[in-house]
This record gives sequence, C-alpha cells and structure tokens, in this order.
Amino acid sequence: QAVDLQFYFPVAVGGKAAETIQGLTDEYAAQNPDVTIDAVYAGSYQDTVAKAITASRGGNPPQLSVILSVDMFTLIDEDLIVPFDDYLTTDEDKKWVDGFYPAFMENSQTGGKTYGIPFQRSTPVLYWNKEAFEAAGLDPEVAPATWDEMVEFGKKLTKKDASGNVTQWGVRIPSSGFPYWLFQGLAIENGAILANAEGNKTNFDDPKVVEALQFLVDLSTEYEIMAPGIVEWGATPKAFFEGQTAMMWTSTGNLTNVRDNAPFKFGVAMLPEKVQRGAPTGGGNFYLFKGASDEQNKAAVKFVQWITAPEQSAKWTIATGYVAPRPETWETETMKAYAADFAPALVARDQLEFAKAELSTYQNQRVTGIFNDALAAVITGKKDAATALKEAQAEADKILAEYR
Amino acid sequence: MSGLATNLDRFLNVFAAWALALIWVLPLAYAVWTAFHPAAYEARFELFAPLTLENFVKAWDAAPFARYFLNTFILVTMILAGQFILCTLAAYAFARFAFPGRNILFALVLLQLLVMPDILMVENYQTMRLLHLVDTIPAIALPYVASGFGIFLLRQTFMTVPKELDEAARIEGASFLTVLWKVYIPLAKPTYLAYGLVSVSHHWNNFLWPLIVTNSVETRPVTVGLSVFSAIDSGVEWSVINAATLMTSGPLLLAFLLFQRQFVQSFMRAGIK
Amino acid sequence: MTGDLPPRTGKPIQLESVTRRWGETTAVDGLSIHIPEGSFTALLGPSGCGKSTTLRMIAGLENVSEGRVLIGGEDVTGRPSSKRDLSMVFQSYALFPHLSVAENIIFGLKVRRVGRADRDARLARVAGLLGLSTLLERKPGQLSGGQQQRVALGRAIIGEKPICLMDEPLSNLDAKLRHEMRVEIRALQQQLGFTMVYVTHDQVEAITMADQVVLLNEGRLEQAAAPRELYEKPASPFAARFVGTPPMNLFPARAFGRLANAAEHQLGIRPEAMHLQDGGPVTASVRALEYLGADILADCVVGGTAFQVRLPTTKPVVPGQSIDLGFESGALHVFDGQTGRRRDDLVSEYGAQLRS
Amino acid sequence: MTGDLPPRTGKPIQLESVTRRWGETTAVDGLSIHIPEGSFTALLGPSGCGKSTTLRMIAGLENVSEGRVLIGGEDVTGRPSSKRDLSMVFQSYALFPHLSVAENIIFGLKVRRVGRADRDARLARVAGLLGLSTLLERKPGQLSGGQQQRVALGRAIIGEKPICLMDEPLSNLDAKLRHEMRVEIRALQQQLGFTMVYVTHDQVEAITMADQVVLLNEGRLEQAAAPRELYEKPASPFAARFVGTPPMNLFPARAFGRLANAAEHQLGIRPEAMHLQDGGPVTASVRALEYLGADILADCVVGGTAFQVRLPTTKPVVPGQSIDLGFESGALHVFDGQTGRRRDDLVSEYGAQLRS
Amino acid sequence: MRGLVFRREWITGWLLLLPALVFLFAFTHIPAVTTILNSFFSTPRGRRQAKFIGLDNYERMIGDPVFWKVLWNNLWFALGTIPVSVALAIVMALWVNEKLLGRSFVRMAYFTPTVLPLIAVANIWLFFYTPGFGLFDQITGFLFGWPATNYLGDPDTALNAIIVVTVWKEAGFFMIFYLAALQSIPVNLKEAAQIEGAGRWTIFRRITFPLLMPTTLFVCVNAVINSFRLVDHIFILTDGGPDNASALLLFYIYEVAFRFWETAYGATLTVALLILLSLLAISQFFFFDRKVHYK
Ligand SMILES: Nc1ncnc2c1ncn2[C@@H]1O[C@H](COP(=O)(O)OP(=O)(O)OP(=O)(O)O)[C@@H](O)[C@H]1O
Ligand SMILES: Nc1ncnc2c1ncn2[C@@H]1O[C@H](COP(=O)(O)OP(=O)(O)OP(=O)(O)O)[C@@H](O)[C@H]1O
Ligand SMILES: [Mg+2]
Ligand SMILES: [Mg+2]
Repeated sequence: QAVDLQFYFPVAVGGKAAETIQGLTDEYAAQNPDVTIDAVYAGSYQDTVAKAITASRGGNPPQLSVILSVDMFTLIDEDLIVPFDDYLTTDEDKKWVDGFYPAFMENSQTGGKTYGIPFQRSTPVLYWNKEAFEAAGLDPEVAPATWDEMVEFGKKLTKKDASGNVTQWGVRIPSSGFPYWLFQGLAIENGAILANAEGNKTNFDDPKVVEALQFLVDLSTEYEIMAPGIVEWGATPKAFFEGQTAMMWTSTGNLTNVRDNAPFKFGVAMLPEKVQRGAPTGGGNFYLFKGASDEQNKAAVKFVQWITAPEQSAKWTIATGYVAPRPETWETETMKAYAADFAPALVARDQLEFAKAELSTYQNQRVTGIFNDALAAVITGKKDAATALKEAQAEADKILAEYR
Repeated sequence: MSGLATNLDRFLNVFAAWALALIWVLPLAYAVWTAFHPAAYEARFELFAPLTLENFVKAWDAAPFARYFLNTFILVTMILAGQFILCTLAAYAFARFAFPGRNILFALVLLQLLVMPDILMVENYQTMRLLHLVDTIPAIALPYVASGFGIFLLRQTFMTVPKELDEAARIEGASFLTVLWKVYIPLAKPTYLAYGLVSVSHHWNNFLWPLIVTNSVETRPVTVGLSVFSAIDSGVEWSVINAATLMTSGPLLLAFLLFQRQFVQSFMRAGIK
Repeated sequence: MTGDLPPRTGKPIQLESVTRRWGETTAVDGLSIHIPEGSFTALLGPSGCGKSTTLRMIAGLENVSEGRVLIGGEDVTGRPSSKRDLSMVFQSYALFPHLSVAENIIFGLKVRRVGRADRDARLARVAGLLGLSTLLERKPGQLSGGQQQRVALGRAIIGEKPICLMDEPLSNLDAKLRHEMRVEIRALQQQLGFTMVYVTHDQVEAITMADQVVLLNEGRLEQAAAPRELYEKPASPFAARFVGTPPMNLFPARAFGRLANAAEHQLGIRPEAMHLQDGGPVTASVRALEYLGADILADCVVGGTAFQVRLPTTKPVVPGQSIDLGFESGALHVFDGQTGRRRDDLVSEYGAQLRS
Repeated sequence: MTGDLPPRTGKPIQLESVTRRWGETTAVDGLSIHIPEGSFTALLGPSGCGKSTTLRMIAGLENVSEGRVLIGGEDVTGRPSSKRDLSMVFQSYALFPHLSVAENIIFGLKVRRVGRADRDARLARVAGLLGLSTLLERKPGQLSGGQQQRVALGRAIIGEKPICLMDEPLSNLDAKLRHEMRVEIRALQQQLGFTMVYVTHDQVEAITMADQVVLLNEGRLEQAAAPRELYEKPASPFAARFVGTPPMNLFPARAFGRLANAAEHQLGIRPEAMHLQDGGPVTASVRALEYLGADILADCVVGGTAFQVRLPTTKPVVPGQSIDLGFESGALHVFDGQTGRRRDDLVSEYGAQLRS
Repeated sequence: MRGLVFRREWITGWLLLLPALVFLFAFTHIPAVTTILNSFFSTPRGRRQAKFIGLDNYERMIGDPVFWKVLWNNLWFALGTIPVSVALAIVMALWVNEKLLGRSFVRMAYFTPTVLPLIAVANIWLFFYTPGFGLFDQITGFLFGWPATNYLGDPDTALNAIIVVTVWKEAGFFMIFYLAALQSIPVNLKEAAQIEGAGRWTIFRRITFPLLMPTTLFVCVNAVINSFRLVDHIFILTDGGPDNASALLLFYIYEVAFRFWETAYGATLTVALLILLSLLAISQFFFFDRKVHYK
C-alpha cells in the first residue's frame, strides 16, 4: 500500500522552477512505487505560508512544504511543524544533516533541533557591467572589494547629462519590500549580527548597524552614487540591463535572468567588505508538518534526502540558479561542467563561507516589518538612523519579550 | 455661427474622449508591446523592433494552461449562473415586495459588500472541508455565488423598471416569477451584461482563494498558472508576464468585444406614456 | 373571435363604499356601484375625478383604503391582479418595450400556455381587426401613438376574459378609426358577453356604446344611469352640464323676466333643444358665432346669463341680432337651488310660466 | 401671459419635399407645406400617417432623410432642437419624472435663466389656466392621465416661443375641459401671435381652431386648406370621407337609377346635408338607427350602397321604413373616377340629372 | 382577509431571499461573527490556547501608531479616489453612449481595467513609475527634460501614485454600470429638454444625472467600500512602503493576519474596518435611498 504525501512548494524565480520540481517528484514516484507524491504549487513564499497555515487550521495540513527559512520560528510558534531529528536516527542520517553548508543551517536549526532542510537557497551578490567599467576607465575584470572601493568606483561610474540629470548610477542596492535583506549584507560586513540564534533577541540599535545604515543612506546623499529614495527590487535587473546602473546588489536567483538578458558583458562578485566579508542567506527550506503519520513522515524524509542528493540538487541548481546547499553537489560532474561554462555560478558558493543567518526571530514577519519600516524611514530621510533603529529595537523587544 | 460652436463642442468631446481612452489603454498597449517583442525592448519603444512570439511560447509552457482554461471556464460559468439566479431572486424581493425585516436583511446584504472574503478564508476553508469540497471547483465558487454586489446592483435596476409594465403583466395573469422572467429580466439586460462581464472578469482573475482551496491541476484556474511569473527572487520579466497576462485575459477581451454592442439598446421605455 | 374556447359570460362587479386615499388626497371617496354581468359600463367624469383609480382598484392594482370590491359575488379586495381573470387597457398603454407587437399582444396567451395554433389564429384576427397586421414585428418604440394604443387594445381583447377594463382606449385614434373600433368593441362585447368597464372622456363614446354610464365627480358618484336617461334626466346641474356638447345651458330661474319672482331654482335647456321660433318664449341677443361644420353655435345672452344655441347653417343669424327662441316642453330641466337635485315636479309649472 | 417680455411674433415654417424613412418604412414622403407666421395650422390624418413625424422633424428631433426644413426663412435642417427656439407638447407627454409639476413647467424658463419673480408669476398664471394650481408640488407619477397632459401643455405654453408644436395635446381631457382649453389656446395664440402647428385627431378641434388644416395620408399631403374649404370642398374622396363625422357618403354615380349611364365618377353627400323631403331625389330604405343625443343617425341603403343620414329626433323614423331624402344643390360633391380629383364642373350637371 | 394577503407577500419575499441568505450566512455572516468574537480573545499560538482578554486588542489598536497612520492614509486615499473616479466614470459612460468616432475602440479602452487582472496590471504600472527608464520618466524626460522621479519610492508621492492606479481601475469599472444605466433613460426626456433649449450640460445636470441616481447611489456605496478594499496592487507597487506611507487599512489587516498571523488583532482591525464602513456605506445607503428617484 502506497504512502500518500502532499508537498507544497512555492516558486520565486519563474516558470522553470515549477517544472523542475514537478519533474523531480515524478521521477521519484516512478522510482518508488510505494510512495505517491502530490506536489502542489502554492504560489509565492507568502502564498505558501498562507496556504499551509490555512490548510493546517482547516485540519488538512500537507506533509511537507518548502517555506522561507526565516519562517521557522513562526511555524514552531504556530505548532505546525515537527523536527526532522526524530526521523534521522541512523548515523548516516546525522552525517547527512551535517553535509549542508553551515551558513544555511543557521536558519534551519534552533534549540538543538533541525526543523528545516535547505533547498531553494540563495544569497545576494554584486553584479557589475564590464562595459560600463571600461567606459569609466576602470578595469572591467575587477569588482570593488571594499565599501570604499565601491564608493570610489561608483563616483566614476555615475554619469550625468548636459542638464545635470543622472543617466547612469554607480550602484543600486534595492530597498523596496524587504530592505532588511540586502541591508543585512552591509550590517554583517560591518561586523553586526541582527538577531540571536534563539530568535528572541534583536540588535537593531547596535552602533555597527547604525553605521551600516548611515553608509547606505550616504550612498545617495553624500556620495551621490545611488538613486535617492526607495529603490525598487523588481525593476533592478532591468535597470541594470538598461544601463541605469553599473553595479547592482541582488540575489543569485537572478543569475539566469542576467545571463539571458544582459546586453553586455557582466561580472559577478561577492559583496564588498567593510570589517569582513559577509552576506545573509535567503530562500526556502523543507519543513515536516504536524498531523502526518509516522510512515508519511518517514517517506517524506526519504524524499527530502533524495531530492537534496547531488544528482537532483545539481539539476535544480542549474535550472534555477539557486545555490546548491551541499558541498558534495558541487563535486558532481554535471556541476563542474556547469561551473566551468559559467564561472559566476561559483561566486555564491564561495561567499557562503562568509554568509550568516538571515534575520529571523519569533513573530518574524512582524519584527522584520518593524525593521523594514525603520530602514525605509531612514532611507527616505524621514528619520535619522540612530533614532529609527532605537525605536525599532524597542518595539522588537516588546514583541520578543514573551519568548525569552 | 452656432453650427461652428456645436462642431467645436463636438470636436472637443471627441478629442477628450480619445485622449482619455489612450491613457486608459496604455497598460494594455504596453502589455501588447512587450509581449510581442524580445525582453530587450521592454523599455525601448522602437518602431522596427523585431517581433516575436517566444514570450507566449514560454508562458504557455510554464503551466498546463489548456486545462486551467477549462477549469476557469467551468468556474466562472458556475459562479455566474449561481449569482444570476440568487441575486435576481433576492433583488426582486428587495425591489418589489414589502415584508417585515426588509431593511435589516438588506443591511445584511450590504454587509457582505464590506466583508473581505479573504479575511474569512480560514473559516471558509474549514466549511469546505466539512462539506468534503476541498480541491474542487465548487469550493472556489460557493463563497461567491450569493453576491451582495449583485443583489444591490440588480435591486437598483429593478427599482427603475416602470411599475406599469409590472402591472400590465400581472393583469395578463402572470405570476410573480413570470413577471420577473418576462419583464424585469429583459428590461435589465444591459445591467446583467455589465454585471456578467464584471463578475466574470473578477472571478477569472481571482487568485488567492482558488490557490488555497485547490491543489490539483484538474481544479485550478489560470491565475494560478499566471502567478508563476510574478516571481520575487528574480526581477520582473515584463515581456513574459505580459504575454501570460494577455494570454489569460485574451478570452475576456474577446468576450467584451463581442458583447459591447449589446450594451447599447435603444428600445427602452417607449410604449409608456 | 372566440377561437376554440366556449364563449365565457361576464361576471358582475360590485364596489361597496370603496375609498382610495394618498396621504391627504382622496382620489375615490366612498364609491358604491353595481356593474351587472355582461354589461357595458362607461365611467365618465372630469380629468382627475378618479376614473382610472376606480378601474385600477377593480383590477387589483391599487390598494383599497376602505370598502370592498366584489367580482362575481366574491370578495376579491385582497386578491392579486393575476388571480382576478380580467384584462385591461392602460391609459398609459404600458406596452412591453422589449417585445414586438405580436409578442405584446399574445403575452397573456403565452402566460396561460394557450396552444400555438390557437394563439396564432387569434393573433391574426386581432391584428387584422386593429389594422396592425403589417406591424407585428415592430417594437413599440417604432410605432406611432395611435398604433401603440391599438396594440394595448389588442392585448386586452385577445384574452377574451370575463371582465375587460379599458382606460380611454381610443383617445389617440382618428375619428374614422375610432368609430370603427367602437363598433368592433361593442360587437365583440355583445358577442362574447364579457363585462366591460370603459373609461372615456368622449361622451359620444359613452352614450353610443354603454348600457350604463357612471358619472364621477371628485371621487364621488354623481349619477349612474343608462345613457339616454343621463342625457335626458341628469340628476344634478353637474351631470347636466357635463354630459352633452356644448353643455346644457343653466339659468337662474330669475334670469327670465317672466319668472322674476321664482324661487332660487336653476333651469336647464340644452343648446340643441332650442330653435328659432318667432315669438318664442326666450328672447336673446346674439353675441358671437362658432362654425361647427354642419351647424352653427351661437353665443347668446338673456337676463345677464350667457348661453349657447345650436342653429342650422341654413338660417343665418349675425352677431348683435336679437332672436326669439323656443323649445319643447320636455326639454326643460329644473334643479333645486339648495340641494342641486332634479325637480321634475316643477318642470310643467315653469314651462307654463315661461310660455305664458 | 406675456409677462415682462415684449410679445414676440411667430415665424413661418416651410417644409420642402421632406421625407423620412426608417429602413423600408416611409413615414413622411416628399411633404411640402407652408405654414405662415402667426398662423394656426392643424395636422390631420389617420393614425400612423406621419403627423408626429412631421412635427418632430420641424422640431429637429428626427433627422430628415431628404428635403429641407426652413424656419423664419432660414434653412434649419441640420440645426439641433435646442437652437430652434420652439416649444412642443409630446404625444407621450415626456414629463420629467423626477421633477415636480412646477419644476416641469418652468424647466425651460430656468434653462433660459428667466428671473425668479417673472418665473413665479408666469407659473402661477399657467397653472391657474390649466387647473393645476393645487398640484404643483406633485411628481408626474402622482397625477392622473389628464393632469399629466395638462402639465405637458403648461410646459409648452409658458415659454411663449415664436413656434409652438402640439401633438394631440388634449386627447386625454374630458369634453368640458377640452373645450375650455381650446378656447384658451386659441386666445393665447392670437394674443401672442406665435405660429402653431397642432396635431389632432379631433376634427372639431381642427375645424374650430385652425386657420389652415393640413391633411396627411400615408405620409403624403392630401390637402392643405382652410377648415371650411376642407369641409366644403374636399379635394379627394379620402379628404371627403376623413373630415366630418359621420363621414361623407360616397356613391358610385350609377347607384342612382337616374344616373345609370353616368361615367365612373363618385358622388358625395354629407349625412347632415340630407333631410327628409317627401318626393326628394333620393329614395332609400332605413336599415338601422343610432341614437346620438341631439340627433339620430340612420343607416340607409340606396342602389346597393350603404350610407348614413343625420335626422332630428323630432321626426321619428323606424328601421325598414322607406324614406325620401333631399339635399341642397351646393351639398353635392363629384370626384373623378380615375384620378380621384374633385370635379366641380360636373356638380350642376349631376345635380340637375338627379332632381330631374 | 387583507392580513392574509400581506402575509402571502411577506412569504413570497422571504422565499425569494432564502437561497441568497443561506449562502450569505454560510460564507459571510457566520464566519464574520467568528471574526468579531476572535477580536475579544488573544491570538492562539501553537501550544497556547486563545484566552478571553476583553477589550485588550482594542486598546492595543488605539495605541497602535501604524493603525492611525493607515487610517489617515485611507481617508486621504478615499478622498483622492472616490470623487475623481465616479466623475470620470460618468463622463466616460456618456461619451461612449454617444455616437462617437471610433466608439468601439474607446469603449474597449475604458473597459481594460476591468478585464486585466490587477496584479498583472500593477506590474505594468510598476514599469510606468520606475525612475529613469520607466514610461513616465521617459515621457517627462523627453518632453520637459525632467530628471528621474522616484514616484513609488518617495513617501510624499507613493500614495498618490497608488491613487492614480486606483482611479484608473475604478473609473473604468464604474463606467460599465453607468453605461448600462444610461440605456434605461427614455430618449424622449432628453428630447423634451432639448426642445426647451437645454444644452448638453443642462440636460446632463437636470435630467440625465438625476435619473442616474440609483446607479450613482450604487456606485458611490461601492466606491466608498472599494476605497477601503482595493489593495491588491499595493502589494506589488510599494508593499505599503516606504515606512507605511502607502499602506491602507485593509493592507495592514492583511499584513497582520496573513504575514504576522496575529489573527486576533487582525480580527480587531477588521471589526474596526467593518464599523467604519458600515457607518460610511450602509448609513449612506439608507440616508440617500429615500431621496433617490427610482421611477
Ligand atoms: N422608429 C420607427 N421605426 C419605424 N417606423 C416608425 C418609427 N417611428 C414611426 N414609425 C412609423 O412611421 C409612421 C408615422 O408615424 P407617426 O408617429 O408620425 O404617426 P402619426 O401620424 O403621429 O400617428 P398617430 O396619430 O397614431 O400618432 C407610422 O406608420 C409608424 O409606424
Ligand atoms: N400616486 C398618487 N398620489 C397622489 N395622488 C394621486 C396619485 N395618483 C393619482 N392621484 C390623484 O388622484 C386623483 C384621481 O386620479 P385618477 O387617475 O383616478 O383620475 P382620472 O379620473 O383617471 O383622470 P384622467 O381623466 O385625467 O385620467 C387625481 O386628482 C390624481 O391627482
Ligand atoms: Mg385616468
Ligand atoms: Mg402621433
């Protein structure tokens, strides 16, 4: 008798992803006649959480779902998920857990338990327009390695027309929707950690954070190398293609898009450093949902192990541009060939060494919401960095107090 | 003299109407532009930019759209039929019958206009599960079949139907349902058309509730397929999104082009002094 | 016109002190009338006197504020129109704008699921009768006023109901067509035997068609009588002046020199009842003349009271002329000065005095 | 009624072979008429003959398919109604349902920004004239049919425009009110001197009020003449039968024994032009009698042709009786058998032969 | 006797309403009551059950600066969208109801907002608003040489940018109902007014507009409600930012309920929204319904 599994997955990088997941599950089902997997496309990350929670409350939870890694605390708080540990009993299993990049696991474990298995994970990187660099008299093969270099390059790259209107900005760090993510890159580079591993304490008012935020604002106001105000995330690649900006910070999830559409030669680099290199991770993990039978859970874990195994993971990475979460994947022939053909793909992997957990706490969306608002207020010049962050910290404290 | 003034007046009107129309059609025009050109021309409007159908191919391949179209078609038909029947009956009651509690009940209907269905998603999901309807097309449809909007709209229309016509039909021995069927509904035809188009458009484009209450290809509407393109992690790819939008809205545009003439019917209200 | 149905006989209608009020307006005020089955009753009265309202109450379209309506002996006061089995021509026509002429006419037949063949046959007959045969496919909006009115008429007569109510059904037709229609309607009514209640402002219509004329005034019954009686024995000065064109001449009795000492009664003589008669009892001076085609209407004055006489064109008179007029003794009407009621007992007395 | 404005004189109206078609229907067909300024012209004709359409074309509400419309000498064919400076009573009233009676009546004054005081004064006068004074606050839906019609009338006359078009403005009024209104309208028209085009199906109205009667038939002009001429010298059998109630009797000349060899002409005599005359030229048998109040209408037959005679009630006849009838020689009309045109040249000849 | 008849009419009325009411109750009113009840409880989270906390949620709402901010935003939004979109809707309907050159095209143009899904359209507007290469900047840059403008990224313009999109959407939507309603105005009333010398504007003001009142009432009630309900495009265009400058009440409710999963507080905000809308819309209806001329 076959075990039925229902598996929700979001898509955040376009049509190919859905197809690939569907293909992979079909392949698995074909190989394992004792399991039927119903892979259900569940919209964006937001939609997926909504669907999962609604279904769970309606008494009809899925057995497995890919959801943002940062929602781990929320899901625990809602009592919707169970840790993987109960089903990872053998040594082999434990080794398997340790086989993921530690940066990704930071958002997947808490209280000594593993709640999430990294799957469609990403990290932000810096893209640069080699032709623009050349035109500005810079070495087209060298990306800025530090904040200062970024500013320096940026000044050279910022072009104005006769009437003083900027036609090309130096850099573009989008700040719409979820500004905390890219900002976190700056913060980490400045040596700050935004939240603790227990997810019940934030450090928004850390002077290093304030300093990082001030730098972000200065990019527009003082150095005038970035467009002022909130910079739209969705339009950023297009702005890059259109020559509106010579450098941009955005997710590795854009790699395929940029490769296909940039009408010029471009480079990909790690984010520049201040006191250290650094970047947040991002993206989604597998979660096991409550309410399933033991058999279902076991089958689900087996499926997760299969789909994150090197061969499958390689396919997935190549199709979507997500960073393969296990080093061993990069050792496969397929990945090697891919990397040889498209070197930029390796940058994200290499950056993982310096990457830190994405901001994640209990009541995560609310806390990051507060933080986002503070960032927006500072970026748009409505508040100064120190006050805004102090207020945000106070609010976050109020919310998180009950989880300590 | 006056002829000139009239002509100027007419000219200004036509001019303004067209100016507004051009602004209004801009998003659609942009969608068409991007959908038929390679992505590089998303923000560059050159007359001789190369044309391509690739965006449509890409969009069509991203999801089982054929099936989704069928589902959507079944869905909107179901909703529309339900709405027409339920709203017509209720609106008729409100417009032409006096009964105790009428105002309170009407207030309850108006209340439905205020309540956002999405807010009630969790409760409605539970109801659907109780009814064993999760992952079926009726589950998407049911919460919408009794529409406060429709009842309100039809009530307003029915109220303007001349009472004499109602009376004449009743004299001829027509029961109240016959009167409804033979007098009110035909006279409200433009309103039904308007409501039909609006309702179909709305449910054709509804997304969140269908996404949540259905799981399988056999039940999901086109919007679910469409949503694949509103990806967050990568930037907005206007050419593909717009191709997909045009593809999914195509039938609606077509339906509108077919029906729009019906909006203007000039027979109304002759035959009564 | 009966089709395959057996001819149905009409039903009597009885109004028992029926009243209809809107706020302060009383449109119909304690009206009691009896309309015998199979009779043709005309409702007559000045504009706004409550004719349509009465009809609508019989039809069940208007709530009755007080009183009862009986049809065929049954109290139908609260019964909906659709259950009263009658047909009606609305003063405003009330044609269905979305239906063609044919569909408008057969509306009721369709409602009652009369068979197609029967329906078509009846439609053809009615349309022929009303001169609508070539217009059957048109919508009401594409018809002239008179054509619309005929459609309304067609809709009412095709059903062959036991009761038929008509509210000024011929008002927009030309004289010729009107005459034809009158004859047809009357023939139909007599042939099928239905009860007809017919509102009209045209006295010729009322008088030539009706078995009974009900005269209303400000919502109250003025007189209900056979047409000839109404014309010959009006019950009140109002009835006397309302019926007959030009209206009956009313004189205060004292206007005549010979009656200088009479009581405060009113004397009435119809313009057509007077004729030139040398040495006749009434000597009047002509003021103005109105040409009517076959006759001349002369405005005259006697004892300070203006009145009219219809004279043949053959004997010309001129304004300013003094003429002597005579009348048959039966043509004199006397009304009580106080109550306004008819005083037939005084007629011969006054007649004699005048002639003396 | 003129208020503070100086009385304006009317404007002449000229239709030049005006045609109006809807698809296959031709409502008005090459109509040319001249309506002199300040005149009162009545449009007469059977139902559906194009009266309203003609009026609406003058008003600019209907497109002219062919031909020209001139008002005051200017070609206004393409000019919108609002620029034609005229007023109109619609056959369907077209009252604004959301406005009170008062607002309906003064609508045009408000549009033209007539001062408040003037407006109120005029309203009071018009309302008084039409008997609407107590109804000014009502909505049209709360009025009887005749009251609605009076409101429509009020709206048209209050403006004192140089041209006034009325489409059966009195059809829903009772005889008395109708008569009063006729007098008032005519007085107003003469006093203010505006040009009136008046559609009516009531011949008495047309004849008593109009300076000129335009008779239409199936969209074409049948005759345009002064009322008396129309009555006394109808140009065609159609005109002869259409004007006058009951219509003129038409006989094939050969119906009379004495004219057995005559050409195929038609002879016409009006029912009221015949009288009982022992040994008179026409011997007929009485078929039926219709009581009309002042007269009796006798259906008779001669030589296989049915006809009617109006007889006084004073000399009773009974059905079946044979009567001798006579007529004045001027009362005979002769129409050409082929063209239908009037043949006055033959009247004395036929008259003599009949009497011989 | 008469009582019996009245009762028959009552029963007919109720029976006609029954099917609709069953659905309304099942899928709106009963869940809505649950929502109201939820607002008196704490949000249940995992192992912690919901507990009755009385008016605590309401107190929290009163003290929540974001709530007040979005409320003000919403009022401003309502003021900015309702009059403009209703007025435009009428004008558009009048235009396409006339004999106008290329009427079919114009009508279709006005109809596009209804046909295109708001989410997709929001992406298009996103492009229009994009600084630099966006359509508006291209146009203003080309015509007037203006510098790039960050319409969506500036708290001072973000809400207005949203208002523009909403007006675009709403006017086209309401136009359809006006167009339908225009069909039921008898032509002869317009003719009568014309005869009286009334020009277009007077005819509109004194005849057409009053006779459109039933539809205007409908449209206005819906416009008020929509000004609190239309938030789909905000998710794409600004996501409520910057710093809640373009967040509306319902957007905030979505955030609280479906992002923060604070269902109880979300319910509280919903109750506030319902009360506000009832006051604005339902009372508006009952107040004006008596004044509208229907027939
Ligand atoms: N919209 C239309 N489409 C087609 N035919 C029409 C239309 N309007 C009027 N007609 C026809 O044109 C002819 C003339 O109509 P019109 O209204 O002028 O008649 P009328 O003389 O006023 O008649 P009545 O005395 O009955 O009012 C009629 O036969 C009518 O059926
Ligand atoms: N809805 C109403 N509200 C108030 N008064 C009304 C209403 N309907 C009719 N009336 C009044 O009731 C009276 C009688 O109206 P009704 O229609 O019965 O008159 P009518 O005799 O048919 O007159 P007409 O010959 O003019 O048609 C009129 O004075 C009218 O103004
Ligand atoms: Mg009446
Ligand atoms: Mg007419």
